[in-house]
Amino acid sequence: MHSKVVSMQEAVAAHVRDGDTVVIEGFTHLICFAAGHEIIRQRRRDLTIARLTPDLIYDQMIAAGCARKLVFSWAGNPGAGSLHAFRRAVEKGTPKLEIEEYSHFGMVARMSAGAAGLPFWTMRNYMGTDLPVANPRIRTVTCPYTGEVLATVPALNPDVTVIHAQRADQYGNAQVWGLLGVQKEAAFASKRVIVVVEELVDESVIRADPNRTLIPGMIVDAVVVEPWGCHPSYAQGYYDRDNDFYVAWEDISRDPAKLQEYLEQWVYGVKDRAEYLARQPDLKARLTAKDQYCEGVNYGF
Amino acid sequence: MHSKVVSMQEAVAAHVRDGDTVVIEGFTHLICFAAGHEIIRQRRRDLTIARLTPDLIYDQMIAAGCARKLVFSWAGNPGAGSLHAFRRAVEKGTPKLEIEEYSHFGMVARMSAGAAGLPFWTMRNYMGTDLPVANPRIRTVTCPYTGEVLATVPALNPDVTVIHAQRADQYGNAQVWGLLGVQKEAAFASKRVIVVVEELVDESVIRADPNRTLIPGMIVDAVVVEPWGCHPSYAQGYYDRDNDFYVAWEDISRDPAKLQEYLEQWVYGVKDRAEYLARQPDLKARLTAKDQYCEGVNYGF
Amino acid sequence: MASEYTPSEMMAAVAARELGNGEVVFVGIGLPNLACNLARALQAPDLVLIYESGAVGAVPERLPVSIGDPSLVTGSLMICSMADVFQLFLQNGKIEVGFLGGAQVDRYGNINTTVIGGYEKPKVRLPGSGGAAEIAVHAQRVLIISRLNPRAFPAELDFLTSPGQRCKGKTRQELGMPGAGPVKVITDKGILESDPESGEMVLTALYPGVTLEDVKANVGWPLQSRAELGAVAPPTGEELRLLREVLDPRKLFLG
Amino acid sequence: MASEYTPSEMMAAVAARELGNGEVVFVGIGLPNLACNLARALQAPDLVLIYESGAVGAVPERLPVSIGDPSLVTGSLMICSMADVFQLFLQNGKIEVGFLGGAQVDRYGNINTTVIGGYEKPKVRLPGSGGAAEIAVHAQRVLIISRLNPRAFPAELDFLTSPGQRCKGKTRQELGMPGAGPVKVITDKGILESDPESGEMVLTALYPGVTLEDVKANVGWPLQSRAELGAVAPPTGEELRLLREVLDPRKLFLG
Repeated sequence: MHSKVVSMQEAVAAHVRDGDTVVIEGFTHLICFAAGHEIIRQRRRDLTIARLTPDLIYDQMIAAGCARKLVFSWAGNPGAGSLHAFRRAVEKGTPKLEIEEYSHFGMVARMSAGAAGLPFWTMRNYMGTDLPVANPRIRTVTCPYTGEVLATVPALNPDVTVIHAQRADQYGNAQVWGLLGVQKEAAFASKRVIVVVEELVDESVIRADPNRTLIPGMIVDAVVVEPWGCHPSYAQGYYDRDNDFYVAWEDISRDPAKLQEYLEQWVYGVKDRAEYLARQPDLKARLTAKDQYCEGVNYGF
Repeated sequence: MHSKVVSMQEAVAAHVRDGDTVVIEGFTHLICFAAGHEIIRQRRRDLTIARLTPDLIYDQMIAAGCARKLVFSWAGNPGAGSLHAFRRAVEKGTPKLEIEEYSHFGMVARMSAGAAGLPFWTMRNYMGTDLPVANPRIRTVTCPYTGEVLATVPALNPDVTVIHAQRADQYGNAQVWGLLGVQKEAAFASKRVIVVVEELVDESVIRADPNRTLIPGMIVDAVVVEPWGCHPSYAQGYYDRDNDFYVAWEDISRDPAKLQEYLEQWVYGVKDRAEYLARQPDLKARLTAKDQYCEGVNYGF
Repeated sequence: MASEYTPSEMMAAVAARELGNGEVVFVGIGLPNLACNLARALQAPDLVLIYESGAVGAVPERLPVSIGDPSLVTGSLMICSMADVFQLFLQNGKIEVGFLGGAQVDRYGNINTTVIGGYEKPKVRLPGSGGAAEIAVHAQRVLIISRLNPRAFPAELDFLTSPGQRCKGKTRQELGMPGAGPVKVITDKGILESDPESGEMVLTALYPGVTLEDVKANVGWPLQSRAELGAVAPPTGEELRLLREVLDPRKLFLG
Repeated sequence: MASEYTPSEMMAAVAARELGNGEVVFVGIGLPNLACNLARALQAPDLVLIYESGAVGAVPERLPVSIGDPSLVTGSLMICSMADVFQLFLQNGKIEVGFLGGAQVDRYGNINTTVIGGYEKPKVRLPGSGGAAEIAVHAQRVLIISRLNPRAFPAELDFLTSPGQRCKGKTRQELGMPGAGPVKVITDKGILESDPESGEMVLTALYPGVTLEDVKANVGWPLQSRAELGAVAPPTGEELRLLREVLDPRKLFLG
């Protein structure tokens, strides 16, 4: 078996194409900003970008003109304000952006259906609300046992999904701890999968604790080693969330000129994540995680 | 919060009632024979017993007259032969036993629906087979997006489920590694849950590695500390499967008199699991697991 | 009016008092998080905090600024996938209390967190549902926390994101919703409770120093009120100490 | 007939040769397990073994006697729940090869593992489907391993547990089955392959020393055979050495 390790530049060039449906998942935890920045740098266009919480990275991709459409369930900057590029697009049409909106459970269900190879997923949800009015893809099905009418959403099957993990081997067998979000479902639902990791480890490290594996290498197309690739998001056990930057985004994104300046300086203006990090030498002192190791368990028989 | 720790005798007396639907889950791994034996000792009757693989323990419960009905997907003694008490019941009607039969995926789906609070679960399955003819509870639903006709099974919501785990705290927060089977789904689908463990640990052990927790204490009614409670099944990291006993069951179960003698000696004839173990002093030397510990991971931030 | 406590502190204290020991709460960020941790420090040490991010039994050692903060993970009882959170916990009826807020709340406790103005070209695009729609359907009871003002409590919502006691003339039972829905609205001036007959949110208690007229002037529909309005004790010294010194010393959420 | 190898050894060797390097195989216990581990030791070191118990990328250091043996866990790449095995791997189309066997196989590769006789009061109650029904639906291709005899290859099944190439006159495509179904039946006397036109299992190769009549006498329907029957090489010395010395030294499955 050959190694799947490539650079972020190579992974995005090979696997993210204009017009694709792209998912960069991670619920607060493990959001791969490095992949989003590389997609912006490579000037991908007409993407349908989907995730539960667009977060700052999709706000940047919208501002950079990568996105034709956004599929989501909560578009805010938690505890800090708005995603203003998103808001300008929806409220003023600059740039034009189509939206398709669910609740969190709806998005989770869409990915669950996609991952299970089913065309839809069933929930008890949405009765009485305007969500199915705004989004006619929210439909219903009748239970063949009870006659109850339940809500459905259609499967989401992205062209490419980016999953950031704490560690993986060179074949893409990836382990995650801390918050798991909907990453496993997104990866299994996707036609292509890019795994980005804090640390590349030997296959024996993965095999020593197989219950920690979230994504098996057999569904992975590329492995990118990108330490601190989530900043300003975080990686449990590696570095904390940069809450200051999330607060700062309120000001940056509110002003289109400032936002473009941010992109020039921190995305277009750097070659890669290594350069992005080199320009912020204080990050490691400020955000490196403290040690709090758990004990191992016995897999013997 | 008060401790939920009780003896097996107390747990079964309080939570397993005549006429109940009972699930003792565990796919090869972590099958709680200690709970099955106590149910036999307490002479429960008219139970509907459900699990994917009835295994030897349900064969014993059928022979002991506990079961009115069996819900299952594969009734054999893997690699060793038949479950002869089950076969006598089905082939000759001694004792009388109603059966309701699915495939493994169908049973997993029934528990998934029960755990998700839904009345049914959807699969692409069973087309062309006689399974829906034999079991009219296998039905269909039409996808509201594609028009595809898909198979459904109804939710299974047991009255009580027994889950064996490697360890739990006194409140029932239970951690499992190795094969996970359908235990999480069975527990969440159930009205009452008994957790049986190899080791009772402090809450801090659970909290040190929260990604290992399979069952949260909030859904658990009783915690029983029963080391070697799975024998002849196994607990990864604690003791190996007693394959010799599985082979021996072929002979024991083939002869109704031998089977009754087994029950007299090893179930009715012992007070509890401690006595069962005390009479087999060789087990520990023969089956204790070798050490093969994994490393811990960092939960710090 | 000079006061020894802020409206936010009062709201957090009132919300905390609603929580019983051992209850299972779906926690949101901001005041609900403060209320839950305040309750945990006082009458409800065994409160089980569940966050939609997948943290169960969280014991955050710092104030989480997001629902996926790493402090919710370290030392929690269980981390599970979001599919499990929404299916095994919420839809399966295991969540006893859910907190919701929103830009607009109507007389039935329906909530809008989606848009101000029309959906297609809104005046203000809000974040959307997140988990609110399904919390409103499934939590055994919902507590709404919101400051009173006429725009936030309009006669008509611009968009119905999360269902309350009546949706377009139908009861929750008619619509097949398992949870009891919003039973209380905790505001900065008093408490509204859902009337079992009409489903309307009715004023049942006023905070110290607030008049009935104060409240009515800030609600966009003809607010009903109980004949006898209850009194609500101001935050105790201990409640204030915990909120100010332990839970939100940097005043991130306590204005 | 004295032979230097047993029929089981031949079947294991033939099955192993069907597996390409890097393929993802859903492994059953017994001969399929031996075949997969033999292939892994020879031409397919990167074969990914998945067991329905939830072990992915297993590297068993001893011969597993059950599909949930602890040796399948220790050192595997991933352990997942059975819900994940059946939904994310199997139903999602990630399994390239599935192995099946059964008490009865018909001319279309339909399999019965449920009952001999009527369903309600069977003469012999067999174990049932297990995962076989869904493997037959979803694996990209299925290999059947079964010894030939007239009772095992009847004209009519007593019960259809796992679907083959035609079920009650309908094709897999008409029935909406994603996988290609049983493409080969590996027996103790020769190999049958499904005919793309008729869906029937047709004899395409004979083992050394076996005649066409030997095979036909053991099949309960008028067996078709290719005009030119292929030859099948007997197990090589290396195949036999691995099977006998490494994989099943106690002859648990190699009679």
